[in-house]
This record gives sequence, C-alpha cells and structure tokens, in this order.
Amino acid sequence: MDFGLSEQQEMLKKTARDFFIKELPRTLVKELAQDPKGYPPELWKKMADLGWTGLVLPEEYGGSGATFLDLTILLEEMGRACLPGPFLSTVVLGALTIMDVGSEEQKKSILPKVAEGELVLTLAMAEPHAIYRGDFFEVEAKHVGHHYTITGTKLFVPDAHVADYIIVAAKTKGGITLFLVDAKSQGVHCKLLPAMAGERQCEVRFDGVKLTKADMLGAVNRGQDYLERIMHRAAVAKCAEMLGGAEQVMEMSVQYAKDRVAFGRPIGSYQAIQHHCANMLNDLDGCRCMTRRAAWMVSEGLPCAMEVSLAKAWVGQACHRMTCLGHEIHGAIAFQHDHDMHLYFKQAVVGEAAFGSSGHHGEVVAKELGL
Amino acid sequence: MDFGLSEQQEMLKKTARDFFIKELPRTLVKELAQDPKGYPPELWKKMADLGWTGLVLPEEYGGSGATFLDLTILLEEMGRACLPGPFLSTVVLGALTIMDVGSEEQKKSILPKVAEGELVLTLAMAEPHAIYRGDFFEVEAKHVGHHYTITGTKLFVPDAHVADYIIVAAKTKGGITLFLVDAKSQGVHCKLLPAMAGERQCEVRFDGVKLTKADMLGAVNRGQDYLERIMHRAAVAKCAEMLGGAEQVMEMSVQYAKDRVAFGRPIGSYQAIQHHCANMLNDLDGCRCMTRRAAWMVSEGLPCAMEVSLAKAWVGQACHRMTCLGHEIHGAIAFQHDHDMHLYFKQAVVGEAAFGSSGHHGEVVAKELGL
Amino acid sequence: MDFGFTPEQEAWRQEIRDFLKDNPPEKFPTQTGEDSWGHGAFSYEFVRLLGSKGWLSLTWPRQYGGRERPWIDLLILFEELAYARVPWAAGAICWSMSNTVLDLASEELKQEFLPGIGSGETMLWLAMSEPDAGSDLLAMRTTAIEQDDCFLVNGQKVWSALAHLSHYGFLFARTETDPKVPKWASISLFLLDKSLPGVTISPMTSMLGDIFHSEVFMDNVRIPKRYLLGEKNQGVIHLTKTLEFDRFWARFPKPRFCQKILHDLVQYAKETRRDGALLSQDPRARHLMVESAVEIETCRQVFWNVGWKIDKGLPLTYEASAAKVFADDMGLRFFDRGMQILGPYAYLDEADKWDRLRANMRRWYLWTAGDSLAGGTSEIARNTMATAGLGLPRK
Amino acid sequence: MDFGFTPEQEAWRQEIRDFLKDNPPEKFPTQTGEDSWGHGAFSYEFVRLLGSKGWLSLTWPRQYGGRERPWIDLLILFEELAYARVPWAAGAICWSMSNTVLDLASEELKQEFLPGIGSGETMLWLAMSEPDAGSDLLAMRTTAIEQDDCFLVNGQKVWSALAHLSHYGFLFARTETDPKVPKWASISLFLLDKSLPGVTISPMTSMLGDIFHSEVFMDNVRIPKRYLLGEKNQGVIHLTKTLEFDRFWARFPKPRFCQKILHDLVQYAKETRRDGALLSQDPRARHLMVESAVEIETCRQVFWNVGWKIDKGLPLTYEASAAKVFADDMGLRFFDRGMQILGPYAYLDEADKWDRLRANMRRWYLWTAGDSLAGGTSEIARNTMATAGLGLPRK
Repeated sequence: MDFGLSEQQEMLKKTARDFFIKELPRTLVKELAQDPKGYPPELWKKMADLGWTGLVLPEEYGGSGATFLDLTILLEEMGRACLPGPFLSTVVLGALTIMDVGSEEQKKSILPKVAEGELVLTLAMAEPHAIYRGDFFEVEAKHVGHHYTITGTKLFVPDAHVADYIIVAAKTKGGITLFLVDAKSQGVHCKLLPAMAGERQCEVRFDGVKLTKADMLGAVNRGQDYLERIMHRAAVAKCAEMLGGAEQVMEMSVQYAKDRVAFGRPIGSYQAIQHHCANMLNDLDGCRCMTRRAAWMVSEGLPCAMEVSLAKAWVGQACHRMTCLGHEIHGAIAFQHDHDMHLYFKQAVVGEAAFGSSGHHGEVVAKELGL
Repeated sequence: MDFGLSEQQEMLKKTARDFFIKELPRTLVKELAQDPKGYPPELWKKMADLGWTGLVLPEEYGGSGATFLDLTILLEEMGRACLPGPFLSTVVLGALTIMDVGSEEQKKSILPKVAEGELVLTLAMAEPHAIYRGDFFEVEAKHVGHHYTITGTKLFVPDAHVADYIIVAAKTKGGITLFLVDAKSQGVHCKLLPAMAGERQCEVRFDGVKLTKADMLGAVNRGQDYLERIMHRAAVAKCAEMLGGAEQVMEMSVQYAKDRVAFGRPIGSYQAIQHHCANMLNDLDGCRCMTRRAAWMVSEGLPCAMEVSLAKAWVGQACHRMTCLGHEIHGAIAFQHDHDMHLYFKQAVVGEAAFGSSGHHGEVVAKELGL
Repeated sequence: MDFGFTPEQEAWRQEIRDFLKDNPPEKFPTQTGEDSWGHGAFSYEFVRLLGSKGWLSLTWPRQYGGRERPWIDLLILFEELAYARVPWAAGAICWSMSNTVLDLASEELKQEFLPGIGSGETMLWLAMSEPDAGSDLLAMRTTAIEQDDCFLVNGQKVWSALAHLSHYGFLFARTETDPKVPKWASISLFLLDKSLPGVTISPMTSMLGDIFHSEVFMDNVRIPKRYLLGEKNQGVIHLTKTLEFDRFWARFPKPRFCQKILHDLVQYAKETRRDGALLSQDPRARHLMVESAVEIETCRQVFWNVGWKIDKGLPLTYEASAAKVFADDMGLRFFDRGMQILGPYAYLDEADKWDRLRANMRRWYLWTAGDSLAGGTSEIARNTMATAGLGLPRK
Repeated sequence: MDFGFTPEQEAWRQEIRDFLKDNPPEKFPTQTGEDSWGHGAFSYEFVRLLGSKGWLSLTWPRQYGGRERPWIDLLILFEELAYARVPWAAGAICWSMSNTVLDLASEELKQEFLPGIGSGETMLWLAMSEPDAGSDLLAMRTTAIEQDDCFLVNGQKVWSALAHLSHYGFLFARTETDPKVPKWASISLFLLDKSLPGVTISPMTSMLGDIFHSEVFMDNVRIPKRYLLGEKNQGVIHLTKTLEFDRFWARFPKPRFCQKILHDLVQYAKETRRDGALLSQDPRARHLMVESAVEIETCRQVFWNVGWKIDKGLPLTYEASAAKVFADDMGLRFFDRGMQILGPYAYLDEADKWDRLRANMRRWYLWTAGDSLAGGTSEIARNTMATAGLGLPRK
C-alpha cells in the first residue's frame, strides 16, 4: 500500500506543471477555444519532444515505456492547465488501443509516429441512438468480397477534425469490430459539434468507406470486449484530467478566500466560506484516491470494472459540486470571460458526460454489486 | 388567492396548541410509546368533547361540518404535539371513507359514534408483497352463496389493535372491493409491529372472516378508485402532521441556538448554525405551502393527484433534512431520551414511509408529467 | 385559505396567453442574448409592445399612466411571460426600480420618467456594485459631491445589467465622505443619464462569451440636483429595499420559466430513443425530472406566498432573501439535471425541433454559475434569513 | 503508488477471517447493544478473546506484550472486524487511549495498565465532555486540585461512552484554577479508577431507549498523583491529540461496516418481491444502492489514505477532521437510504433471515442522528479543515 507518488512521478508532475505555466497561459486557452483547430501544433510538437506522446509506449516503438499510471499523472497536469487538443484521443483512445489489440504491422506503422508527434488518432463509438450499448449501433461494416464498406454516422468523436486515423467501432455480422480508418479516405465527412469548453467533438459520417481486412483492428466481432477496456482507460484518463482541474479550483478558491476582503475581513475567515472550502477539500481527496486507485488497477491489468465506475461516478459528481462552490467563493468576478474559474466549471460538465456519465457508471456499479 | 388562515382556523389552531400543551406533555408522549395501547383514552374522550373527532363530519351525523382543510390545521397541531393514537386512522382513513362511499345506513350507524369518540376505525391496505398496487393484492374476498369470506394478511394497519372497525381492501372477482369489518369478528387476528416513534402499526390476519353484502363499502370492484382518493386524503393528512412537527423543530432549534453558548457566544451567532437554520426555514416554508395547497385542493374536491404527490415527496424529504439539522444544532444533548428533538426525527422517518414514500409519489409525479 | 384564482384572474391569464400566441416572442429581434427570461435576452421591440399594452405600468396609479391593477395581476403577467420565455431580461428589475421612482421621486421627475418607462422607451439599469463593494455594499467608493447646482460624481460601478442597452442608471453613491459619519448615513440615490459627459459604459464579456453586464466609469460627471431620488444621505434604506425587491421580483418568474423547460425535457424524453429504449423510460432520467418537478413547484409556491404577502401589504423581513436562496439553489440543481438528461447529446448539432433546447440548456447551465451571486450572495441572504427572519443574534 | 496488499497482508486478512469464521461474533453474549461495530454492541467475552489472541496490543512494543506489527496490519484487523460486525463498540477509542498511555505514562503505570488493556480485562472510557463544555472543551469546569499525595477531583462529565462497563476513565480536568492562566495551560490528564470513593457513574438513556453513555459525577475524589498522565497543565495537547485520534480511529471501520450492510441490502433486494417485481429491479432502490456504493467506497479510500500516512509517520493536520466529516455525512445519507429501501417493511416483524437487518436498520438510522456530534461537531471539524488544512485565517 502506497498512496504516494514515486520520485519519477513527482518529477514528471513538476516538469509538466512548469511546462504548462510557461507554454500555456490561460489567455491562450481561451483564444484556442475560438480557433477552428482548437490547439497549437507547436505546443504539440514540444510535448512530443518531451516524450509525452510516447510516454506510455514501449521503447521498441519509440516510446519511454512508462506505465498507464504515470500517464495519468501527466493527464492530471493537463487537466489543471486546461490543455486543449487531441492528447487523450491520440494516446489513450488511439495508441493504447493499437498497443492492446493491433497487429505488429499496425503497431510498427503507427506508434513510432505517435511518439514523434506526427500522428493524431481518435476513436468513434457513440451514435445518434446508441451511446453505451454496441448492440444498438447502426454504423455497419459490410463484408463484400475482399472489402469492408463502412456506412453510418458516429457522434461526439473527439478531435476527429484533426485526426489522421479514426478507430471505428462498427457492426459486423456476429458482433462489433474495430477498424482503423485513414481520416483522409474517401467517404469520411467530419463536422465540428458545438463545444462547452475548449473541447472539440465531431460528427463523422462514413459514406461507404472502403476498407480491407488489413484495416481491421484486433479480431473480428471482438469489438465489444475491446471497447470495454478502452472505456476503462478513457474513463480513468478523464478522471485524471478532472482531478487536476479540481486541484487547481481548490487552490484558486482558497487563495481568493484569503485575498478578498469584505466587511473588513478576508472572506476566508467567514465560517460559510470556510465550510465551502472544507467540503471542496473532502470532494477533492475523494477524487484523488478514487482516480489513482482506478489508474493503478488499469495499469496493473487487474479486473477493474467496479473501481473504474466508482471513480468516474464520484469524480463526475464531485467536480460539479467543487466547481459550483468555486464560483460561489469567487463571487461575481468569476462570471467574467477574463477569469479562469469558469474554464473548470465548463470542463467539469463536459467531463461528467464523457466516457460514461455518472448515470452510466452507476448502472455498471449496480451490475457489479449483483443487482 | 389567500395563503392565510381564516379566523376560525386561527382559533382552532390556538385551541389545539393550548390543549396539547396542557394535556400532552412530551414526557407523557414518551411514556405512551411504551404503553401497549399507545394512547390515553381519557385524552381521546376530551378531544371528542371538543368536537374534533367529528370536526369534519356533517352536522346530521353529529359533526361540526368543517372542511378537510380545517381538519389539516388541527392535524398540524397534533403533529407538533406528537399526539399518538388513532385520530388520523379513525377520522381520515375511516370516517371520511365512509362519508365518501358508505351507504346511508353505514353512515348513520358509524359516524355519530365517531363524532362522540366512541369508535375507533382504521383501514387495511398494504400486504407482504404489495403496497401501492392493488393488482398484486393477495387478500381475497371470496363470494360464496350470500357471503363473502376474507382470507389473507394485511400489514402496517395503523391502530388496528384498538380499532372497532377495519376497512379492508380485498380482491374480488373483477377488481378490488372495500369491506367494513368488525374488528371483533371471528377470524380477525391482530399483532403489533415494531415501532420507531409512538406509532402503532399491526399485522392483521383475516382467517376466513365471514361478511355479508351489507358489509361492503361502496360498490363492488370500485375499490381501486376509492383507494386513490383515500390515499390522497391520508397523504395530505400525514403531510399536515409532519408540517406541524417541522414547525416545532424549527422553533426548538432556533431557541436552542439562541440559548446555548460556546466559545463565549450563543451558537446561533455562528454562521454555520445560522445557515443551518436558514436552510431549515426554506424547507419549512416549502412544506407549509405545498401541504396547505394540496389540502385545499382535496378540500375543494379538485383533481389533485399531482399536487398531493408533489407535496408528499417534498415534505418527506424536507422533514428528513430538517430533523437532521435539528439534531446537528442541538448537538449531543438531543441524543438523550429526556430530550424531545428525537421524537420528531423518528416521526419524520415514519411519516416519509407512510401513505406513499417520496419514491412512490415521485412515480405518480412522473406519470402526471406524462412520462 | 384559497389557492385558486378568481374568474377575472383566469381571464387575465388567458388574455396574456392570447397576446403571446398572437405575438410569438421568438419572432422578435433581440438586441442581446437569445431565447429566455432572466437569461440574457432583450428585445426593444417586444418590450415596447408590452409598454403599448400598458402592461409595463400595470400596477401604477392612473395619474402616471398606470392601471392600478393589483399585484396579483402583475404576478400572473410575470408567470405567463416567463413560461413563454419572452426576451425581457432584467424586466422585473427595471420594473422594481420604477417602483422606487414612484415612491421617492419628485412630482417633476415622475412626470419626466414614468411615461418613458411605462412605454418601454426608457430603460433603467442598476448601478450599485463596485469592484471592492460586492456583498459589502457600504464599502462603495463612488462619490457624489454637492457642487453648485449638481452632484459631481467620480467612481466606478460593475455588474450593471444591460447598462449598454439602457438609458438611466439607478446610481448609489457616497455623498458624505467624512469618515466619522457612519456609512449608512452617507449614501444617496440618483438617476444617472448615460449621455452625460464623463460617463463611459464599458461592456463586460461574460463566461458565456457575450455581453450582459457593463462596467460604468464616471469621471467628473455632473448630475443635476433634481436627479437626486429621495433624501440626501438616506440612500441605504433604498439600497436595502432595492436589493430586497430585486431578489424577489427578479426571481419570481424563475420557477415558471424552469417549469416550461421541464415540460420541454419531458417531451424530448418521450420522443428520444437511446440504447434501445425511450429516454422517458430511463430510470435515471425519470428520477432527475421528478426531483426537478418537486423542487420547481415548491419554489413556485414559496414565491406565490411572498407575492401574496406583498399584495396584502404584509411586512416582509426575510422573505425576499429566502426566496432568492430557494430559487438559486433550485436553478443550480435543475440545470445540472438538465445537462445530465441530455448527456453528450447536449452537444448535438442537428437542425431538429430540439436544437434550441440543446443550445439553450448549455447556455442556461453556464448562467447558473452566476445566479447565486446576483442580487447579493446566497451566504449574505442566509445571514439575513437567520437574523432578520429568525431573530438569531448577529454576534 | 500501490493500492494492493502484500501476500503477508493478504494472509493476515485471511487469518482474521478464519478466526471470525471459527468464532462467529453473533454467538457471543453482549453486555450492551446488539449486533454491530460502532453502534453500541459490546461483549466482554469477545473482546477478551481478541485480547488472548494478542490482537488488542498488535502494534505495541514487545516489552508491553505487543507484537510490534505495522499500523497497516491493525487497519486490516479493524476492517475485518467491522465487516463481521463484531461486538466491540468503542474498541477503537479504547485502543487509541491505550496508545496515549504508551506515549505518556510512567514505566510504572505502563506495567500496571497495559497488560490488562492488552488482554481485554481493563476497559478505558473517555471522560472529556461536560454539560457546558462540548465543542468548547476548554470551558470544562471539573477541577483536580493538587493536595498532599493526590489530586482532589470535583465535577461532572457527560457522554462517557461505555463508562458503566469500563474500569478506568481517561479524565481531563482543570489543575490550574487561576483565571489569569490561559486555559490551554491549565488542564491535565488522569487515569480515574471508577471504584474510588466519590465516583458515581450514572448511565444515560439514549433516544434509542438503551444505555451507551454515562454521566460521571466526581465528588471529592482523591486520585493518587501517580495516575497523572504526562505533565501537569499540559493536558490540552493530549486533548487535541486524543480528539484527532478518536475522529480517525473510531470511524476507520465505518465504511467497511456500511459496505457489509450494503451487501446485505443488495441480497435482500434480490430476494424480495414488491408490487409485482423484484426490489432489485426497482429503479429507485437501485439508485439508492448505487449512490451508497460510490460514497462508501470513496470514504473507505479516503480513510486508507490517512491510515497510510499514519503508517508512514507523515504529519497529519486536517486529515482526521476531514475523515470524520466524510464518514459522518456518508453514514447519515446511507442509513437514510437504507430506511428508504426497506420502506414500510422496515417495521415488519417476521422471523425470517432479514429480521435482524430490519431491526438493525431502524437502530442504525437513529444512531446516525448522533454521529456528527460525536468526537466534536462536524462544524468544528470543518473549521479545522479550513484553517489547519487549507490555511484560511481564523479571524
């Protein structure tokens, strides 16, 4: 039992924090929210140079061979910095999926480029009428001769507008199968969806996109199993981002409570504000324990459906409470565009809905409990 | 629109409050909780003499012809005083049901005695496997020749151990039918169930109890409709009791916050305690508005399924919150048997479950919303 | 007790509904914001139409163009407008300020201002908060120094709602600068003409990315003396009253506004399939809608209770603060639930009948982050409930 | 990071489980209360069996009969005992007091007391609160005046848990009565022998109708000087430490205890039909169980985090207070949900396998009314979190 970070993890955390303080002021975050691309490629390059896009990949594919747990420590700092862009999509949804189920050829052709920051990946799962349950997918990969033809619409595909490859979960005869689709293929149409924070989600229409068996990712009809593992990693990665954001909200709010004076005293000396801060602190500690434990279990390859869902359900709700209290403490000033607090309020609601809402993960918990 | 009490209602409220202050000290309430009967017949007689058991009955049956709304004002004071005993059972479940659907003969033979305080009535509905849905009742009234024979077990029948008549909702061929059963009939077996507060609920076993058609209450197979109206009245009556209790909790807690000193100041001067009190105040105001509006609608004979369920759902949850805060404010002292606070904490949890929990009424709200 | 409405009141409600049917609010151009009461939409055209109906001066004395209708009728009007989500943001606040004009202004000022307010030509904004005087309003620093025939005003206000679209500020400023004079006896109330030299309105971009509030800078602004409202140095009483009214009136429409959205969500849930089932049959979505229904309607009744007290002329102590807390807590929970019900589909971009619901829900959700701060923080409001309402000691 | 247990720790957990299987806790007679940790059940026989295993002194130095096992092993023991709901109410509190004895007592006292505590023969109770000194402990009035070879004690304590079954009080009293001496330098700590002349233990009937706490009256009680623990007038440091430990240790078992009940509720729901369907398929019941599962496990991890810090010897500031608030909030909600899940059937009187669950749920629900007050109010604990934990100013 060890709730502490290793020396390397501490160092990674510190490096990341310093890097983002220097390279990603919040003013830039707000500008990027208006940018069609949504992230600065130069920053992406620097992150790749720091070894982050390949952090969790084996050395043979140009990575650093760090653990998933290490990766979540980096994601915490990304969440704290409100980093926009396709990092989670590329590394967690994309590269780790290829690592998990891809062929040696696929790994060799894709992963080194990810490590070098030259590729952006993502994954398409949700649809207009199905979000969590593959058995209601309508996007289909029809087997015709030596080809597969994918048709249908996927929703909420993160960062598809800048992706080089999209992993698509499609119905096949007998189950769900994953395919690795070149985003420049004929018949792939991408439309940006409205955003709350700086996130970028797309509607991706597949209009008879032609693929071969070599584009299949993993075995045929095994997609539902793969998706479950992907969702575990993605949900925990999102928790880590949200945890980082929550830490920042806690610190900002406490600092403001110390600085702001009303009726001749710092507002942080009033019991109401103190108790808001205390409630935030408990929510935050809960987020940290649950996220890191779930990350450790994923990292160790242990069965973790229950722990991941408990974590995502807690973090989703706790971050909502925390960011509401953050606004409450900051008062009207945080309502201004110039302020940073609202970035986290927005991130929290987007995060709650991403990779399984509290409601969805609650149902997983129910099943795991035996209900 | 008028949220105020009429002069007569104010007077009734004041009379009732004064009466209970004099006649029902809380020490007696606690003693009665240990008493097998659970209430003092002398007090019952005095209440009848004040005209309360007949308050809501027409003058032709010896009553005062007051409205159901007036009755709820009286019930508020009963809740405030933690009055134990079969008042709600007798008047709301019993007499008002007979008024609603009974034959002239039944009214004449029962109601004047209720008004005089000579009869105790109740109603048996819930069963081991069915609580809200009559279509799953197992208690059955079999029609054999000129007789009906009732067999089966009813649960949570309030005050059945002291009742003279029990209205029983039983399956008949084609629906549910109500019967008025003399509690001394052969085959009626009554067992007291464990209690939280001073309430008395029974398991009542009907072991081939023989009835005639004259014992039927209202028309055959119409019981489900009747039960719906009965539940409306009962739920609102329970809300009124809980509202009265909540008012008392509010007053006690504010008084204690003014009197109790910690760290050299009354605890009521601390913001945390002030905000607890403020939160209680909003819950209380919500209870009052919702209960009285629902009572008015029942009283006026307006369609009120939605309003009754909204009220019961709010009151059930709000009284839980209020009594928890009441304990929080009183601190450890309220944990003692000698203190009165816990009577209301107990009443609140019993009340929440009575005549439809918040969950049940939530489902009614869902249906009324069109869900 | 009587929780019903008279036939006349029901007819009035119907008249408003008919008016709104004939004049669909969504057809009016807006100068700021989109769809919805209290969430930033404002349309001159619509408000002037209300004015031309005489509905902006419904309760005023006839001599000022009013109809002397009871407060209950005004509450019914507010409910119906809220349910229809008309573009009249800050309408209730403007209305409550005009009431103070009726109470305090000289006959001359009344004649000058009321016709314009009543017709919807003149808009008022509230110039009260300052950067270092939020909850602690008495800390305000803007000064108004008597000089010749005017007051010389210097200072800065923030969070002036719709000041960029309005004409006159309802300005609180310090008219007594001697530190020995207690603060409560040093503040006065003025009507500030936006077009006076030295007034700069600087719109503030909100976290939603658009403009609702402004900063107002006053640099040697000369307000003629006759624009003083009420007595000099007696502004704190009006400040308190304005705040209390603001708390009640600005939020009275909220529960009904939320109810409309809830009804839309119900309809949406009944028509939307997800993962093989109707959303209306999803246990969590049902639960979220039911909890909302209970809270919203309770909130509505609490507001009606206060409205009835106002109509009866009963004194208020804690009620406006309590209603504010109730409404803001309710709203925060409701719009969070709304986002949960929509889930990821809140971000869909589909030209279907639910597109406005989705877009608005995202917007409303963000608005709620500021709700509990508007009109004084909920913390201060709870203090007021405990002390003024329940008699708990301040120290 | 490592959220797993070593093979040795897993083996230790298994050893405890085997012991509990061989010695089913429900078979032991209790002197007070029924089933359950932390909810009032206490059995001499069971606790002495634990003592005979050496588990009451698990972490102590060998010289006092201990096993010098790491704190993590103790936490594992507590979790397992909690999940099995053993009749060892106040066990953790007694354990935390014995730790103070280890820290503070003279060698002589250690030799006198520790063997008895370790074997389960000697029970300690905490004599701290007074009628007018609850959260404000420094307001305590009980005096212990040095006189000849003893301290002469006069005063009254309340809320002494299990004092009627225990032997020695862990007594805080004022040893300096000069009002000019600051309160924090005027309190000392003693071991009070219940059998001394002048000590009266007066059991308090609780709102559950049974006895858990006592009032303790001390009338010219002569405590020999050697029963002073630590230095004279330095008791406040120990007071704070005792309280902090009490907050953590007394609640560490709670999440695991609640988890067991949740698992029972799940089983109950799977076997219970109501209105035509299994309760486990009732959306509201499912929702209530899921919310509980999330909160309980999060609470558990927060406690393990603190336990790990203790094991590592890291300094604690706010953690015990935070854990207390977390656990008490969680418990209040959990047992409310439990009552909602049972509904009216909580009052069933049926000799089936769920009868104890029902009876206990009613009891646990009532207990929670006192939880947030025990070990200092949650309000004070939140103050501590804000000031000691987050550095917010006290004034």
